[in-house]
Amino acid sequence: MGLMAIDKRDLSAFIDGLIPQWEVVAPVPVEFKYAFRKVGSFQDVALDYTNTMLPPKKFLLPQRDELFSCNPEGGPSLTPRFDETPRVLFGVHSCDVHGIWLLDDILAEGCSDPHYLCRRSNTLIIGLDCKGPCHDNAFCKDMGTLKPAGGFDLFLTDLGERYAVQVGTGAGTALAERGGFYMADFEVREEFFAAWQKKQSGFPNRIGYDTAALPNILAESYDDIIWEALEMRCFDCGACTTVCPTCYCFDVLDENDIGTDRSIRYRRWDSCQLQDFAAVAGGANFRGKRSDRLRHRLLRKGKYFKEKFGRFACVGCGRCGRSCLLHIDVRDVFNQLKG
Amino acid sequence: MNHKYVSPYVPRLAELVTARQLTSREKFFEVRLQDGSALGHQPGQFVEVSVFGVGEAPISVSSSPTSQGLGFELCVRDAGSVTHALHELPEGSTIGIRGPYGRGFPLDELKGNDLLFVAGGLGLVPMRSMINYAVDNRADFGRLTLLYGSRTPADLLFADETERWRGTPDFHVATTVDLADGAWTGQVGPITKLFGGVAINPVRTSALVVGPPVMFRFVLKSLLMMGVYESRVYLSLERRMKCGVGKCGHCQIDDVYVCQKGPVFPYTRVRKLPEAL
Amino acid sequence: MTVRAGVFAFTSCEGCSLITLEVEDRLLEILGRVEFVNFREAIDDKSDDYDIAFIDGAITREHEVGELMKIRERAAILVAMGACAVQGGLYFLKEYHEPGETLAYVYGDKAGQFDTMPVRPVSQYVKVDHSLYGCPIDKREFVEVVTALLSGRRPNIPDYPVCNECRMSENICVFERGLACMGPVTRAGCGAICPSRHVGCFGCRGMVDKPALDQHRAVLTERGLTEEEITARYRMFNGHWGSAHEKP
Amino acid sequence: MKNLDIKVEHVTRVEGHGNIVVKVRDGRVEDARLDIVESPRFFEVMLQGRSWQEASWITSRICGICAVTHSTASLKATEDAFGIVPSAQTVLLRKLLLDGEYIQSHVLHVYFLVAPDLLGVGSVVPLAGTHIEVVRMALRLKKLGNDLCALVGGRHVHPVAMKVNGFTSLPEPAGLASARERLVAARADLDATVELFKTLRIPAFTRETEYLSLKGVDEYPLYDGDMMSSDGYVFKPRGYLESIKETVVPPSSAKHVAARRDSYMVGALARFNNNHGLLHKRAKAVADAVGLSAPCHNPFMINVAQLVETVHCVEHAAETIDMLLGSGMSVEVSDVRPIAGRGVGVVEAPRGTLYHDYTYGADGMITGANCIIPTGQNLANIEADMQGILPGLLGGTEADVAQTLKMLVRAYDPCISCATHSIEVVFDRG
Ligand SMILES: Cc1cc2nc3c(=O)[nH]c(=O)nc-3n(C[C@H](O)[C@H](O)[C@H](O)COP(=O)(O)OP(=O)(O)OC[C@H]3O[C@@H](n4cnc5c(N)ncnc54)[C@H](O)[C@@H]3O)c2cc1C
Ligand code: SF4
Ligand code: SF4
Ligand code: SF4
Repeated sequence: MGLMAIDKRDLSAFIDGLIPQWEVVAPVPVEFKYAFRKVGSFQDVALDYTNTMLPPKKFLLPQRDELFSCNPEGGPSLTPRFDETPRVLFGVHSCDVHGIWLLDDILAEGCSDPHYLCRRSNTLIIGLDCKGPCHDNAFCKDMGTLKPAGGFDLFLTDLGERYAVQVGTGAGTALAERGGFYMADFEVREEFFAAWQKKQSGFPNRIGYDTAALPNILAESYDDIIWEALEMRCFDCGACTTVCPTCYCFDVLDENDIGTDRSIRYRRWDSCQLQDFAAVAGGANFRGKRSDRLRHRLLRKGKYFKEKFGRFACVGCGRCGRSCLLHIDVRDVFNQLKG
Repeated sequence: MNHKYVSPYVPRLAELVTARQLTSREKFFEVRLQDGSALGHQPGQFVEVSVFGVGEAPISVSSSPTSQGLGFELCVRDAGSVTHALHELPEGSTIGIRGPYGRGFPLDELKGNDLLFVAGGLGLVPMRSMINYAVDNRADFGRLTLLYGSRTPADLLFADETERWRGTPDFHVATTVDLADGAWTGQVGPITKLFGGVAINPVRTSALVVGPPVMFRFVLKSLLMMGVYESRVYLSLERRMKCGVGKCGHCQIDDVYVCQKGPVFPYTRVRKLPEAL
Repeated sequence: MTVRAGVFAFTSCEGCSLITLEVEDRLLEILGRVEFVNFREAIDDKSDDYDIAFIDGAITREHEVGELMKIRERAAILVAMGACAVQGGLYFLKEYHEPGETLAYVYGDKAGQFDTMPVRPVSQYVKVDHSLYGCPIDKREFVEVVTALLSGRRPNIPDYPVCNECRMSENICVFERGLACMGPVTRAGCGAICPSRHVGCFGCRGMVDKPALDQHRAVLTERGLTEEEITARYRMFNGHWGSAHEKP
Repeated sequence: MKNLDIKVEHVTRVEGHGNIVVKVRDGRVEDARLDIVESPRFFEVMLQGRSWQEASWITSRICGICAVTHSTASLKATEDAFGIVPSAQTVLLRKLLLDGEYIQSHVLHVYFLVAPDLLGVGSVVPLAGTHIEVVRMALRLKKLGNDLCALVGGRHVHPVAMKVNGFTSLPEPAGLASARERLVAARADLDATVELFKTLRIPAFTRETEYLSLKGVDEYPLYDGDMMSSDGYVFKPRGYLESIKETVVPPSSAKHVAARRDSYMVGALARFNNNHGLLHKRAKAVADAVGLSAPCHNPFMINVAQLVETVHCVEHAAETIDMLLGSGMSVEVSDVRPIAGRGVGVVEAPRGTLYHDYTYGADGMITGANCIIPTGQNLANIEADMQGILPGLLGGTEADVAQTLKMLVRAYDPCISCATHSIEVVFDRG
């Protein structure tokens, strides 16, 4: 869709204008890091933030997601739960926009997931371009996520005095009609193009080969000793999947209310890196070896989804590598496999 | 409450019509959907069974779609929270059912073939669905053979029915146990021991295998040695499952969701999945 | 359904027993379902007829063993409650000192009149059906165990490390603050309360079933802890943790 | 009744294990004891060889009900040893935590452990049937105390955010502001409690004794100060060993503690008697309303004094929050350099004065430790009260005698689980 622009001084009014109608979520500083939180005013937003601790997926696929409640009286009767809170995710970097875009595909595919889709359809996403690599281990350029390609309504790029605004959807157009936005003229387009050129050259490549080869490299490395070597560096804590914008595996649990016998079935984030993720009642554990679990995660990131959706399930944000106490970094592993 | 979204995670309500102890660990249930509709399953498919306030577990449908009953049948081993709670429920209780899910046995491909059923332990539960389907559509299939292995004689499931199958024309049934007791006069040893005693025509035979994970490798070897075509071997694989609809990630074998593409797989597919066996 | 329950304290600070009263929001509802028939801190009545026994405290004396066994015989379900009952807890620290010197230090010339035996978790003597971990136990988890037992399911108690919960809470890892942490090997369920307040986990909930001990040691070493410091950390709450790891 | 043998095993509704033993021969009280049958736990030994960072974590586990006070005494002992003076902000936050602990502990004691006696039922459970509003009120007040502790210290039982010379992290101002609202709202519940207390019949028994507590200067003293006796002398915390003596008294139970007389009392009534002038005016009004005036020599009035202190702590907590929010909290650098030497930390726990005394090596490792807990200090006094009250009771039934003695012991709020030096005694039943 089209390219628009908004003057910087008008952004604050635009965002504050959304707050009465939407729950506005944006990056805020938490000591020396950042997190997506509900904000009360544009002032709270950290515009120049580096990659948040958790990705914004927590607002679309919350850690605890209630599926339905069960009232045993007269039935029982089951009531599905859907979260229809109108929400705006503001300030999402392009890697995280890619993450959401991938979740959109995954959760809509096959038997679609209405709990996600309901939240998603009530959520507007306003992206914001980062200006330089946020961390030493970010490899978004290699994973092709420097630039948003879908999954956003508006996407802002800093041009100094104003932002260029890519409009991704009809809902984005409607947002832009709230005022402050104007069609990009020739000058804005030139500046926008220049900014993109600058961004592209400002980000280094951190994988030593063209990632188009990644699925094949991973396929050939299935039995590589590298997986065994990683065994001794992993705790099975699942930090890596928790912080990953494209991980979505979950566990399903029942919870009872002690007073009333009512129960709630909910799901919560799970991790394929935990020891019992694939264990069954008979005692068999189909991925009992740590190295097998690690390989599974890496293959999902670099091969399986690429083959299914044409996009990697890794957006190169580098969060997993930064969260791992013994420094298992997807990018390093990708590099070593070719080495 | 008419919502524009329908959640696949919300089960349909069903009644536990009968509950009968089969062995010390397994119970047999007849289940009827509350709205009176038929489950509409294929042999080899499974359902997600809910005990509200306890949880949900994937359980194979054990009855054949051809069976005359009003509902469908399950056979459940007391193995943990949900299965234990099911065992404790009195007849008439309300449970939840989602599904049927997954891919069952490929009926069209099997038609006209001799069928060799190989079942270990609880594997007979889903296999029973297919066996009774074949018995009820006897003309569609050639020779039928069931090889069934169990831990002890006391663990043998569906003894009456096994006898009935034995009496079906051109149906050969052989059983073995790992640990015999005094009264047992039959075979003792792993299921592969039964292969020596069966006469099959490998080129006409489709082999269906369901059992515990340790069983597959040895059975496959025997089957291939007997000359059964790889393309005519079907396996039903168990995995941890939570959602049943290809989302939660637990049942994945490499990039394949067992709840979507399985639990029944042609061996030719499984062979390409390093994590499968 | 209601159940009869007893709360019994052996060698402990009785903080865990008190936590059962700290669920103020749910206490009346719990009392509607759980009839406490033996609970010295809260009630006068004493009955030997109960379905569930909650055990607070480690076993440190001969006569406690007998009492514990009697409780086990009577209760259908026995729940070990808190680090002392589950893994011997902090009191195990005394086992790193000579027994004779220990008594003499506290009781001086009267030391001869006292006796104590090695600190042991409840599971050393009787079968434990469920464990509530932590020092003290977590009140939400107490409610979870009670509700799960009432509805006939296994309580949802995590078997993954605190790190998982810690990342979920978007804590800044205390290693990044230059502190040391037992989180990578410690069972989650406390909501990573210590790291949330910028304190390294002390491992009070005991270890996950299969802790990655070598890896953890590697992290601590990489962050500059000496062997002695690492051992001190492990001893604090996990001196008697499973026979394989006794006395690190 | 000429001969009487009473053995009340495991006095219920106290924390810890205590047995009351009474022996009367020919109308003469031969023995009246409170035996502690708690297992010895050897904290003084466990502390040896552990570092200054861990001391408060370890000693918090002495007692689950007054873990905040143990942590506080421990931190003060370490700071005393290292010559550290914590910031005003740290002191305010610690005081706020103490207020929270007092509210939770006193409410628990008054409502759950004592009120059933005074209302003539076996526990708080039947009260839920007969006095549901009272129970709801008690739960609300107790939760307020708990939540205050959780806000500042991370949690009530074994707080996590307290450390030497500071706090590991600070409470959110918004959390403090909402806690303040709840404190103010709690006045209604406290007023109702006062009305309830006016209707309760408190046994009339008096025995004059010595009262020890911290001495306040410009504030009702819970956190610090010199030690004072109602007998008119004061001493420095560091010099406590010259003023009070611990003794193992075979074959009697725990270590007894005495000052200049044979026994003394610590706790709410001792603090009230010594410092009542420094109470918040609302607390003073409550004392007047329920008929508590200093000096009071009735040990059963300890519970009334606890109610008065609860009112004080609610007001004090609200004022402390005002100070914290008024000055604005800031993250402070807490520099700690261990030096060899000894330090003493004295704090008023809900049930009385608590002493922690550590000796450190230059490496910051503990080489020696001593902890004196309130219940140990009160033991001799409880027994003296038992001796004093018994002659007047002998006309009643054995059950009545036992009930009154149990009430007396409970009135002291004995936390026997923190009687670290306690031992089991085999005794003669006549
Ligand atoms: C496609 C498919 C078809 C199936 N068909 C059948 C069938 O027809 N009949 C049948 O009986 N089964 C069948 N199963 C297996 C069945 O799904 C499992 O037995 C069931 O999921 C167990 O669920 P549960 O809630 O009862 O056990 P859970 O409570 O989940 O426990 C499972 C096991 O793990 C152990 N465990 C797990 N976590 C803990 C913990 N924290 N502490 C202690 N123990 C723990 C338990 O002891 C138990 O043995 C099938 C499975 C699949 C995938
Ligand atoms: S795998 Fe790692 S680098 Fe890739 S998207 Fe997930 S967290 Fe980011
Ligand atoms: S602070 Fe501790 S528990 Fe949290 S992530 Fe770091 S190591 Fe794990
Ligand atoms: S973080 Fe560690 S020490 Fe703290 S409560 Fe949790 S398990 Fe215990």
